[in-house]
This record gives sequence, structure tokens and C-alpha cells, in this order.
Amino acid sequence: MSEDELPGNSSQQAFLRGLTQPRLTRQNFLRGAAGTALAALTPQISRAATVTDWNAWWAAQKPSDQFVFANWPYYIDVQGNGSDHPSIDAFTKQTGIKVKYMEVIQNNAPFYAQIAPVLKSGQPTGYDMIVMTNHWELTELILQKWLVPLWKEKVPNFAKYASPSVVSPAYDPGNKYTMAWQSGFTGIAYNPKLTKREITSFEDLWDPAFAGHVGMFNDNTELGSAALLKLGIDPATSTPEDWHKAAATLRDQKDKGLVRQYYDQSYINALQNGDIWITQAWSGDIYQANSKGYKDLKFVVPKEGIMMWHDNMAIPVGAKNPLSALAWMNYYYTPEAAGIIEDYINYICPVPAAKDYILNVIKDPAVANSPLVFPSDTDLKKTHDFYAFKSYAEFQKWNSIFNPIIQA
Amino acid sequence: MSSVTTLPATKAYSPSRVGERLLSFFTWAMIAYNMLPIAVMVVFSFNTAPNGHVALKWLGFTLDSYKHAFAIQDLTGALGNSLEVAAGSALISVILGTPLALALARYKFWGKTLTDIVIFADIAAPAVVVGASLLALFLTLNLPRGLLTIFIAHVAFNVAFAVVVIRARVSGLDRALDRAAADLGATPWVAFWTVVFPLILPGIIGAWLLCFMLSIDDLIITTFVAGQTLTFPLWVYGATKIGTPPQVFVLSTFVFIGGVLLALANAALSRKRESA
Amino acid sequence: MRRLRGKLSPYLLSLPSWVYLLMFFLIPLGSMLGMALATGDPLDGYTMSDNFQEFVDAFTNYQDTFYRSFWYGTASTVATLLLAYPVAYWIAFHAGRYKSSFLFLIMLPFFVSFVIRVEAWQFILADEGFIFGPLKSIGLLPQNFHVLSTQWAVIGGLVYNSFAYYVLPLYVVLEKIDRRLVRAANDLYASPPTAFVKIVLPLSAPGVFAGFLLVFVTNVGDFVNADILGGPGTYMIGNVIQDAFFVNQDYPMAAALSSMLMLMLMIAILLYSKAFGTDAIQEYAA
Amino acid sequence: MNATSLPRHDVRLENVMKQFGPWVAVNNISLTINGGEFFSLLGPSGCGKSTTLSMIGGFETPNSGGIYLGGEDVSRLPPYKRDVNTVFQSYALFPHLDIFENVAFGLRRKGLPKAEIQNRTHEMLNLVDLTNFAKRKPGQLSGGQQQRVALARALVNRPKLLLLDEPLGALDLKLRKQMQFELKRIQNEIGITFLFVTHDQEEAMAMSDRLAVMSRGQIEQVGTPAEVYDHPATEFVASFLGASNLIPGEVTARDDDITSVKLEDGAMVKLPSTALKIYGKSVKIGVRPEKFQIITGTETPEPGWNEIEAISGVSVYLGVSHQYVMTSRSGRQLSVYEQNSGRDSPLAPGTTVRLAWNPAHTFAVAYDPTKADGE
Repeated sequence: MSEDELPGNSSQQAFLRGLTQPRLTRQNFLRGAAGTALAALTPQISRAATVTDWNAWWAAQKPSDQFVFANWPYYIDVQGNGSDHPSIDAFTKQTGIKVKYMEVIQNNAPFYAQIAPVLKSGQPTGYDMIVMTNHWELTELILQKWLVPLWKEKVPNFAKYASPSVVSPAYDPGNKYTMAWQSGFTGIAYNPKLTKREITSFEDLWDPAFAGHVGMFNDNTELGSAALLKLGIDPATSTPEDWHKAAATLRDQKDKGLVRQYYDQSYINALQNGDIWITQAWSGDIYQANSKGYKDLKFVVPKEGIMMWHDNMAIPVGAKNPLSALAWMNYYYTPEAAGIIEDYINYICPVPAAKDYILNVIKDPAVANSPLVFPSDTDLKKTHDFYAFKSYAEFQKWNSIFNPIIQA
Repeated sequence: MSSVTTLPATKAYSPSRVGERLLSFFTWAMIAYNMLPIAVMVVFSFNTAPNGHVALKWLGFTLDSYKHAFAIQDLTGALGNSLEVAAGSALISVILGTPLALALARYKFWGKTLTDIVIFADIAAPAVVVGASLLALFLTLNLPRGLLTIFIAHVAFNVAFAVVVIRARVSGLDRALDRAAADLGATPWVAFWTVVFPLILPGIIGAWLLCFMLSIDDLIITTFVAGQTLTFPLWVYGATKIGTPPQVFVLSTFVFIGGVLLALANAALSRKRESA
Repeated sequence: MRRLRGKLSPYLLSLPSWVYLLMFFLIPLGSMLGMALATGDPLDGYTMSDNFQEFVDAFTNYQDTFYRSFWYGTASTVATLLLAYPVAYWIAFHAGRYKSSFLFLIMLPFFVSFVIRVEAWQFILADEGFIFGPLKSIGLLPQNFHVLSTQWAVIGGLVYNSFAYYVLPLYVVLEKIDRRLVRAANDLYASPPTAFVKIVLPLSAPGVFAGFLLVFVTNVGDFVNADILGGPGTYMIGNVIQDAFFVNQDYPMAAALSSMLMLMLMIAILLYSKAFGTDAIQEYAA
Repeated sequence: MNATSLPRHDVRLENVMKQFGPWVAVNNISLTINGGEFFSLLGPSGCGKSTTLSMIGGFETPNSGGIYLGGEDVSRLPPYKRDVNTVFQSYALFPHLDIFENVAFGLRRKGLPKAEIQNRTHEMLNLVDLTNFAKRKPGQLSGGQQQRVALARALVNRPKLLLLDEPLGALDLKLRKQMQFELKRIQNEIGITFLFVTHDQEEAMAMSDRLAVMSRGQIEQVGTPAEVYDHPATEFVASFLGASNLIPGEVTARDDDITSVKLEDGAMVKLPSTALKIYGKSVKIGVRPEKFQIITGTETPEPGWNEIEAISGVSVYLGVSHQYVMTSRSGRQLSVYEQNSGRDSPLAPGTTVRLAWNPAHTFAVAYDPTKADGE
């Protein structure tokens, strides 16, 4: 796990760190005052990732009785009218560790933008565990060494229960930094009452009959990938040329007044309210909506294929309670915990054994037998991966092609 | 004397009576328009919310959301943060703003025009710009974003409003009162606390209330400097993305009622003070 | 000694606020400008350079967004003026002893969070909401009709949120106008409309302009209305700045855009203070 | 209050000078006000009287010169350390305090015992006849009552000197007359030195023991009201205190008793040499309008009186008198008042008359014929 080991004991390390880590010097402050706010953003500020011997680091961690868990809204089981989460309660009962559960992640990019400057300035984010999709932001976190390499001996359940689809993924070989929380499909959802016909294809998002009532994602990775699929291109192997073609068809869609809005998670609200009739959608959201009274809404796997993504648990550097976070991961990778949570959130479960638990213990066959929660191998064959950016320049290229569609 | 000439004059213009009716109707219509969103908020706080979100359709009257008004801990906590920041930042703003208001209202000094411009720029600067520039500053200073930075930012935009409100009150104050106090043996310090301060106190209270309201309502600037700390508007803004829990409407209704009562009490008090 | 203290006192009194505003308003604005001149990317960090290209890019890339923001700002401010003026006029001239009660009614929405007010409009204007839903089901409106996600929803939201902010300065000037002046005008053969145009309107001009400036500046920089009520093609400069900070992490671009916005608005403010003085504007701002 | 027991203090100004930037507000004035005196500073607005008052009160510091109160130099003491109290023009009553607290304000600043504050305040409210208003706020009082509160608030501190800055300006005519007597009565009763500032010459004459007329930052004349009225030292004083007719002329002869002056229209007039304090050749002789006797037809004036010819113009009936505007032979406009005791009907315009007056009622001021005539 360790890369460049520093010789000597920990006090020497602290001394060396003291030499290399900047403090807020007067000069620094004056430079800020004199007109640049860049001190925190320049490489002169070395990073918290000056930890090089992660084994020693882990060994130095003391067990704690709490941890802070930053997650997306409605991404865990809920009981009653508010903030009661049975899975968390069970975890606390089992381990004595309290969880400060925060629903602070609306989307990958804004959340990354929120924590990146903090990490860059070497400060703790305040979170012990975060959940990030396998988009560029996760890659960037890994490249920046802003994630703590996991101490896998503490998570034996992962090896035991994890679905093959989340073991050693391309974006994190060997699960060095991440373990999947949920996977999911990005397909199409619609309200048959309003569309008045069945939807089968990405082409339908371009149907002029739905003008002003089509929802698209404002996450440009999702947006671009949908257009690529519509054009019959596999996003994972696409080229910048393909991107331009995809952008053109998206621009066409927008210019014709088809698009109601480029949504973040708020699309589900708009879909439920009838503001949009057809939209890019995440499978689990539609499942949840169905179970909460919006029975009309339908999720489809378009004939062109479907995007599969993975949301991953990770520990940001500077975390104060990493051992507790590991304990949670280990807890999550059990059929019981995964089952309780899965029965509520209905995305794709990374623990196949949870199916039996849901079927036999929770007795919810609708979820247990759903091909969208526990997809068959044939379904999995229809899925596509996102394009994996190899550099910031590549990511910028993608941005410069797709951002103007959303922003202009 | 004047009534003799004006009474028939006003009655003579019947077109202006019609105009007045129209205007009065228009005013009431605008007040209704002004209140519409609040009515929606209050009404829908009583709507049954089976899935934990406020639904567009009327699903039936319920008091459930009121029973569980504080069930969402994050939301309650965010409201607590908001109240704390609003009360505190308003207080600091008033403490900083009162001396400047005195200086601007009572002295001519070098840099006064510049001060005027800075104060106005602070009021008029777009919130995105203020928020973004403060974020840049806090990053430079390695200051962790949280309650403290929200607090600093809120004082930064509130100070100007405090100055303007208090200054108006100070300007209305007869300078002879100071002289009279000095003449009667009060040192400037004593004169301030016995005469000037009690007389500008309504202005100071008004400024505090304004700052409090601006602060508790601020979303844009807070977005930039909040870090992981949530304020009420931030939480609500986040919740709009996925559907608003009815508690948002319930707590807002509480805040609304509390604010109205506070304002009415203040008005009644100042009326009593003025007439007594 | 006493004279010295007398001379110093305005400076001593201004000092605390000045220090605060310097540290947390002026210097940050300055740094903003500095950051706009930097080059680099979030992976490798930024370095200072005299890169004015960022400003050129900011303008060329987001020219349309700037125009749009100024169009929304202007349209919403003019509309607010037209709605607020009669109300302020009626309260100042006809509300008699209920003046303060009416002002209180106008101020009431301030007791509810801005976001919730905007969100309530999302509720009210929803395609299948309690206004358009029934109209659609009885066929008065085409199924396809929607106000949300159009520029009119954004402008409408801006108008709603600035209404009270405009009534107040207008009320302040109108209330100060001596009613006898109107009588004098009537006496000198001016009909009520003429008296209004020749006497009341010119005398209320400072309030009209002060309110215009405040509302305009606030609205041009807004992003919440566009975000909640808008659709594709209603992006305002505020949204772009927010994205540049929080989505794309293009800090120099965010800084360049902010600086340009601030600069444009400062020019407007300075022109105003040249014309009307800085005292007046503060008076009506209160 | 045992007012007569209060010690009386004199006030002395020595070469006091006050400048605001380039503007000289008070130019090197010296003045002595006797202890127990009712003294007025009279002059038009902008003459420097208020600035002088401000310096005595301590609200302004002189650029040079000294102010002495009972022999003590107070010129650089702040107002709150001076035994001087002021009745302000606008009264400056504290709107948030009731009448009792307004009056007690100064005593509380001195830190007197509570009982004494109670006693002295009530005593003073009694003196100004406001005992029943102690619990009211200033806003609930009439102008005259407010004025009395202001007076009580200042006097209760038993100052060495009371400054009154046009305190009657805000009152209507009837109330003003009443308050003039009231002020006079109180001053008599307690005997404190009063310094009264006003631009109203009638008010100043009615109330003052002595007065000083100021113009352009300087004192033009100091004296009793009668001295200043009957023998104004300058043209400014002559015209500021009541109406006067000023006619240029040249001194032709002068001895210890009588001086002869040849007026511009050729008439010769005499006046007592004591009235002529100037020794130049060119003078303006002055006669108050009420001193003229109008002589028509063949009537003759009293022996030894001065006499000039004039043509009557328009007249105004004022009840007790008729006021005429007449034109002298040299074309000068003259103002003439005649008691309504003799003539049945006013003189028709255009009537040629002679105006006669007692030489003792003649005064003279300096005249520089090279300067444009001000009249």
C-alpha cells in the first residue's frame, strides 16, 4: 500500500511535514491581500496527501465511536416521516459507532468543486466517507491522491459478498480506493398519460410531439452519453469526432424547443408534477416514485442500450474516523444491511445475496425479482460504460463540446 | 383656512375619484399577488404528503407535518444555524455600522464621498460577485468554510444596510440636542448614551431587523461560503431538486408567523414610545 | 487636544466598518480581479500571469448570456416599476392613516425565505398545477402550454421578488411630496393627469432611479430564479459564474465573469451617483 | 428659591476672533457684560452674534482672544465644564425624556443627591408654572410651555451666565410679548446675568439693560437702548434700530455747544456738538421720523428748531399715527410719522410742507461722499 516510504519514526515524519507544509505566513497573507487569491490553489501549497506510508497511517489510527457520512439525498432507507434510518440504527447497535448522515451531494461536479479546494489546501473535508459516481471527478480524486487507500483486511465482507460487476472496475483496479454503494442504469422514464404512447428508443427524446416537455440531464457525461447511444456509438470507445456529432444532435434538440430543462436530480420532481413527460432518468428514482404513489411513471431500457454507472464509497484524506468508515463498509457488504437499504432505494445492488434476504426476510418479491435491481446477465450485456477520461485535457475537451449546450 | 378651498375642489373632480378607485383596486390586487406564494406555502403545509414530499395535488388536510415539524434533524439544524447567523451577524453589523452612520451623518471628512460609494457598492454589488470573491479570500486564508465564514460574509453585506438605516435616523436628529446635553454638563460620552443613543435606538432596532431578515434569507452568498454547513435556505434549495418535504413549509410558516408577530410587537412598542 | 479629538472622531468612528469592509469586501473584489488574470488548471494549479485573454474569452463565449442577463434585468425592472409605482402612489397619497399598515402588507413576503417564494411560484405555475391544470383539462389551454422553463417565468420571478424593493423607495419620495403642490398645479389649470406628469413624476424621479438601479443590479446578478423557474436558454450570467465555480472549477473564468459583471454595474452606479449624488441613493436604499 | 442670594458674575470678551476657513465670523471683539445685567447682542443674521454666543457657551473655540467668566478664563473649556447654560433657539428639549427629567438633566450630570434634584427641579417647575406638566413629554406641550421648560432646564443649574439664543423666535406675537415680560421678571427675581441674542430690535430694546449692535463680525455700538436709539454711532446702527432719515451735508461751523451743518439741499441745520463725535467735514445728519413736526401754510415752528422743505407723498394710516413718505428738495425720500391728534384728514399728496425738529433730536454719523450713497 505504501509508495515512497519515509525513514524514521512518526515524530520525524511530523518534523519533515512541518518543513514541507506551509503555514499561513505573513507574506502569504499579504500576497493574498495584494490581489491574488491563488495561494490556496497553487502547487506551492503542498497537499494533505503528504502521507506516503499508508500502512503506518492506518496503524496509527485509533478506533472511534462515530463517523460522518456524506451521501446523496434519498439514497438510504428511511422509516417514518423523517431522518430515521433503520440500517444506520442497526449499525450503531452492532458496533457502537454513531453515524452523522448528511445528504449533501446533489451532483458529482458541484460536490467535487466544494471539497477540492479544501483538500488542496490540506484541510480535512469534515467527511469520513463520501459517495461519488464513476465520472471524471472520481478519477480526479484518485489522481490527486485525495482518497485514502482502503485497508481491505478490515472489510472482509467485500471479498465475500461483492457482485462481480463491482469488483476491480476499470476506474479503480483492485478496488484500491473505492467500494460500490449502488450501481444503476441511466435510461428513459416517461408518463404514458402525457406522452400517450409507448417509449422504446432514445429517438423518442427528440420527438417534436413532446416539445417543451423533454427532460435531459445537466451532467454533461450523462447528457453526452445519451446522445452517443442515440447515434449508435458506444460511449466507452467514442472519439472527439463522435462527441461533436453528439453535441450537434443535442443542439438540434434544444434549438427545436424540445428540451424543458437540463436537470440534476430535480428531474424526478418535474416528472412527478407533470412538467416533463419524458426524460433521461435513473432507474432507482422511478422505482421509488412508483412505490410512492406515482404508479404511472415508467422506466425503459431503450433499444439502443443503456448506461450503467456505479456510485462508490470512498474515504477522503484528512478523514478523522477512517476505521469507523471501514466498519461501515464491512457492515454494508452483508446481505442484511444491503438488503434493508436496497429494498428502499431500488437501484442495482452490489450484494447479490441481498436478493434472498429481501425475498425471504423482508418479503418484498417485487424488489427481489426486479431485473433492474438484480439484473440478469443478459441485461448486463446491454449496458455501456462511460468514456474514461485519460487526462484533464480530455475532460476539458468533452466539457468544451457539451457545456455550451447546457449553458448558452 | 385651506379646508375651505380644497374640500369642494376634491369633490369636483369626479374622474379622479374613478382613478382613485382603480388605483385602490390595483393596490389590493398587487397585495394579493404579493401574498399568493405565501398562501400557497401555508395551504400546502396542511396537504397530506404520503411520500415525504409536498405534492402538487390536494391529497387531503392533515396536521401530520405539524406533528413532525422537527422530524428532519438536518433541516431543524439548518434553521438553527440560520437563526444563529442572522441574529449574530445583525448584531455585529449594527455595532460596526452605528459609528460609521454617526460619522457620515454628522461630520464632513476627507474620504466621505469614497465611503458613501463603498457603502453603496456594498449594497449594490451582485450577490454572486460578493460570494465568489469572499470564497476566493477564504481559500487564500486557508479559513475552513463553515458557520464562521457564513457569519463573516453576512456581516460584510449587512454592514452597509445597517449604516444606511441608522444614518437616516441620525440625520433626523437635531444637533442642538447634543449641544443642550453638553451645555447641561454631559460629557460627549454621557451625552451619547443619555440623549443620542436613546433617540436613534429605533433606527438601530430597525437596522437590526433588516439585517436579520436579509441574513436569514440569503442564499446566493451563503452558497459560496458555507462549505458543508447548511443554512435554512441552502437546505431548502437543495430540497427543491428532489421534492420539498412538508416540514420546509411548516417551519417557514412558523418563521413567517414569528416574524410577523415580532414586527407587530416592535411597531406597537415604538408607537407607544412615541405617544407616551 | 479636544480640537484634535474633534477632528479625528469621524475617522475613529468610521474605522471599524472601514477595516471590515476593506478586509471582507474590497480586498476580495480586488483578488477576484487578480484571479481573472491567472492561468492554469485545477490539477496542476494556477499561476499569475497578465492573461487578459480570459476577459476576451469570457466575453466572446458568454456574450449572449450577458445580453440575456441585461435583457432580463431591464425587462424585469421596468415591469416592476410599472407595477410598483401605482401602488406606492396610492399608499402615499390615498392610504391616509393606514399607510404603515399597507407598507407592512407589502413587506410581508420578506418573512418567508426567498427560495421558498421562488419555489412556491414553481408550484403555482406548474404545468399540471392548480391554475394551469384545470384550464388544460377543460381545454382552455393546449396540452402543450407551459410558462415554467420559459424566459417569462424567469422575468416574472424576478419581478415578484423585486416588487417590495421597488415600492419602498418610491413610497419614500412620493410621501415627501407636498400635497399642496398638486393643489397649486390644479389651481393653475393643470388637470390631474397633467399635474401628475408635470409635478409628481419629476419630483419622484430620484426614487424611480434609485429603485431602478438597486432592482436592476440585483436582478442582473441573480441565478436562483433562472435555476428554479427557467429552462434551457434562460441561463443568466449568475448561473454561469456559479457553474464556473462549482461545476467546471474554472476559477479564472469565474473571476473574469464576476469582474466584468461588477465593472459594468459599477459604471452604472457611478453614473447614477454623478447625476444624483451618493447621499440620495442611500436614502432611498434604506 | 432664594434667588437674590445668587452671586453675580461679569463676562469679559477680549479681542475674540473666530474664523471658519477664510470667513471671519467674529472679528476681534471686546466686550464687558456686568454681573446681573440683562444684556443683548443685536444684529442681522450672519453678523456673528450667534458665533459669539457659541464661543461663550463653549460650542466653538475662539481662534484667538479670551473669554472670562467672573474673572476666570473659560475660553478653552468644553461646554460641559462651564457654568454657563443656554436656552436654545429650537429649545432642544430631549424628546424621549419627560419634562421633569429634562429639567433634572443637568443636576443629574452634576451627581447631586436625589432629594436635592427633586427639590430644585420642582422649585424650578413651580417658578415657570409647569408643575402639572412634569410627567408629560415635550411633544405634548405648546410652544410657550416648551420655551418655559427650556428656561427652567437651564436655570435650575444656577449658572453664572444664562445664554438665550433667540428664544422667542418661534412664538407668535402675543405670546412673545408675554414671554418678554416673563423673562424680565425671572431675571429680576434671580439676578443671574442674561446674555440675550436676537435680531429683533424692538425685543432687544424692550428687555435689555444694555445692548450691543453687531454687524459683519464687529461690534458697532454698545449702550443702553435709549443711547443707542437716540444717538446711533454709525449709519448701520441708525438704520438697524428703527427707521431714520439720513441726509448728507457738510459741517460749516462748530463750537463747544452748537455745530452747524449745511445739508445737500442747501438748508442749514444746527445740532448739539456733543451729538457729533466725528471730526470730518462730511457727515450725515439723522432724524427719527417721529421727531418731525409737520408745518403747513403759515404756521411757524418752535423757535430754534431746524427746518427743511418737503413735498408730501403717499400716506399710511396706522391707528395711532399716519406715516408719510415725503420728498425733500434734493429729491431724497423722507419718512415722517405724525400722531393722530391734530389734523382731521391726512395731507393730500403733493402738498408742500416744512418739516421742523428740535436740534437736540438730531444725530450725526460719519459720511464718506466718495463712496456710493447707500440709501
